Amino acid sequence: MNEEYVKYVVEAALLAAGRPLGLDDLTGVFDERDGVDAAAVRAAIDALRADYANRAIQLIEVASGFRVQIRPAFAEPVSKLWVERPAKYSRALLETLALVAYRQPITRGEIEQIRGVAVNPHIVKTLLERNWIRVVGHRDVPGKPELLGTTREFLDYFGLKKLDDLPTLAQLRELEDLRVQLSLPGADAAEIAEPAGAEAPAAPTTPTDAAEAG
Amino acid sequence: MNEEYVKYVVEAALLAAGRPLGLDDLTGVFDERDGVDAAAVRAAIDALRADYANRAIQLIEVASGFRVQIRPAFAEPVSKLWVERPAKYSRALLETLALVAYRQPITRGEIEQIRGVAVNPHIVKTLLERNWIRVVGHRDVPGKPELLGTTREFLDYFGLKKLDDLPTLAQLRELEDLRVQLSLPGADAAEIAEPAGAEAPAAPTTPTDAAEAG
Amino acid sequence: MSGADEPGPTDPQTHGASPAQAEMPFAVVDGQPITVLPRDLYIPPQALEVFLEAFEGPLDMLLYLIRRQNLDILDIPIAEITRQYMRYIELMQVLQLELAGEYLVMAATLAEVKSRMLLPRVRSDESPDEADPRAELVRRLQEYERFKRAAEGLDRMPRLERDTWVAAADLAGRKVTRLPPQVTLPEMLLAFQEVLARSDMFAHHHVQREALSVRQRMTDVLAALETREFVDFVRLFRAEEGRLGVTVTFIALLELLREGLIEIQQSELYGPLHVRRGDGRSAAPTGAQDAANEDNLRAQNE
Repeated sequence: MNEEYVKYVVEAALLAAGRPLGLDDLTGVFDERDGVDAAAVRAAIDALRADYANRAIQLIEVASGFRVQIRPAFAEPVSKLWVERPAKYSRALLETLALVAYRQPITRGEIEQIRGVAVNPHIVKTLLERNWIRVVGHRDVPGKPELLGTTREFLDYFGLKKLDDLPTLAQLRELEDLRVQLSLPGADAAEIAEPAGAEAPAAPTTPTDAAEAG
Repeated sequence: MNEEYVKYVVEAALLAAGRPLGLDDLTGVFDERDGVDAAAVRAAIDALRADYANRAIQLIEVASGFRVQIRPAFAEPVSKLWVERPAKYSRALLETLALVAYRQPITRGEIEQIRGVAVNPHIVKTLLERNWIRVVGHRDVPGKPELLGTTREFLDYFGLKKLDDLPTLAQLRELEDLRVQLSLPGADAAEIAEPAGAEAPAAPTTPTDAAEAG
Repeated sequence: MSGADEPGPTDPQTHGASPAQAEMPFAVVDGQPITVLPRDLYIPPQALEVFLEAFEGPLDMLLYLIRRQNLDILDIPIAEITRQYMRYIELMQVLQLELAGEYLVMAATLAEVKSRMLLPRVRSDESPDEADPRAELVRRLQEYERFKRAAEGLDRMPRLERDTWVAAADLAGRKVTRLPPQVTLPEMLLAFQEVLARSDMFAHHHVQREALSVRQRMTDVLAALETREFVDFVRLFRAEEGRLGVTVTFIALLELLREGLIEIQQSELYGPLHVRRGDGRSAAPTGAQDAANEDNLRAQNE
């Protein structure tokens, strides 16, 4: 089968589908007689990636497959197509989502424990409705609280292939480590404290600023 | 403004919009300071058209503006992304098929005689289209009814090397044993019976089904 | 730039960081930085409400107090932080903001840690952390801060509909491919079994073995005789199939002959035989009805 043909059909399929496509979906598009296998499709994907290198679109792999999307660097002009501003999510929602993502499976109680405040039921409802989180089971303790986890849609939405692709969580520093560090000059530039200078003024101000800072 | 930049932003806008875009929409995407006017956008569109010349996508102008679409010549492979889940074959079809297999060459009249009901022409048509049966001749009686027989594809589909591999009538008599022997998979039946009508986006298992069929 | 030791006014980094432990100005009024809230409210209550509501709970507020002063989270001056925290709590109460219970719980925790800090400390080498009354509070603050940062990180990630959009092209006149249903062999056999049970042919069936190979061969021979041309009789046999194969073909030919589906001609005595499709002159059954009867008959005979 002509490589160019395979490449262009793969491109057309990705653009027509409106959803991420797996290798199975993409090989399934070809006639069996054409003998286009997963390897040929992969080669086509790589070729398209190279074609798009300098363009405003890009081909990425997310949890449910491959998709073509607008390169985030071009978000500014493209976003002008829509009058409405994209949804901003509150810190409370993002913190809850982050806890579910990094600590799953996790109960509401455990989220409350870490955040130090009650979980707003609206937030959990919103996350469930957006299909970013789901109930994955129940913890075997009195009350059988629901265990929450993230979904494939969550990964797709944030352009991730797997959970491991999330930025790594900062490490906890031990109280004792610090006493040692503090005795050394310049030791206060440890990881958590690192953006402290920028953090202090940015944190409170107004809710709008807080959201933008995030 | 860099012509390449204008071209790629126009492309990204057309692909992201999900609707045809007019010249106004497209010029509006650029920062005013960039001084990208309708003429520049038109030039970008012409350049994109040329870029797409040999591809499976094309840029066309419709009443409400410009849009990128799949070239009609490529609609056929791309359409395979939307697959309808199969319904289950009727009992009548399976009986007809079994009679053709065991009694070939056989006419419709003979099938009707044994089954005690008229053969639905759709059933024979379906079996012929599926390439499981074929017309092998005509019986030399008034009306010259078609004689039906099974095909090599029929044997392949059911994993038979030759017709003799089908259980004999004597074996078929012990139906209860047969059920056990062939370990009639309840799971398979359930899979076949899955709701029809769901389109491919909801049915990512389609290629697997096809593979199982082979 | 006025001088090397005089930080430029446009450099916020040095501006904010210079006196390490000094409070960040809470507000700037007439160019004067205000670091301590006056007793009388000088900020419009609404602005303060917005300010206070920006906290995501007591941990967030504590973290703010600590970060605001560039303090190290692991070495919090607990007395001072507690004093500031209480001031905010009072303010929230004055403003009659809905004060979540968690804020008061935290106030109590801070008071307790403060009082324990005043007691003489016994430091054991085995568990130094337990010796510091602040340890649990610090652990919670750190843990919260990790996820606060994780949330910020999440928010920075390019996401659909804000930083990127799925690229899509129209497919006009899209049609849905219908997959043919799947059938398993047992399904078909069960269907056949049912037909047999329904028709009486099953009851009259006396022969043990259904000669399916003969039936298949009948179909194959008919297919080979597609045109009405004569074919050499011997060409229908394949020697490589052996005695059994030849027999099967022969029986199939006899059966086809009996059904009038083929005719065999011999132009001269002992001459070669030729086979072609029947032309209707043979002793074939004369109707579907008869054909079916014949079928039943055959079933009995087999």
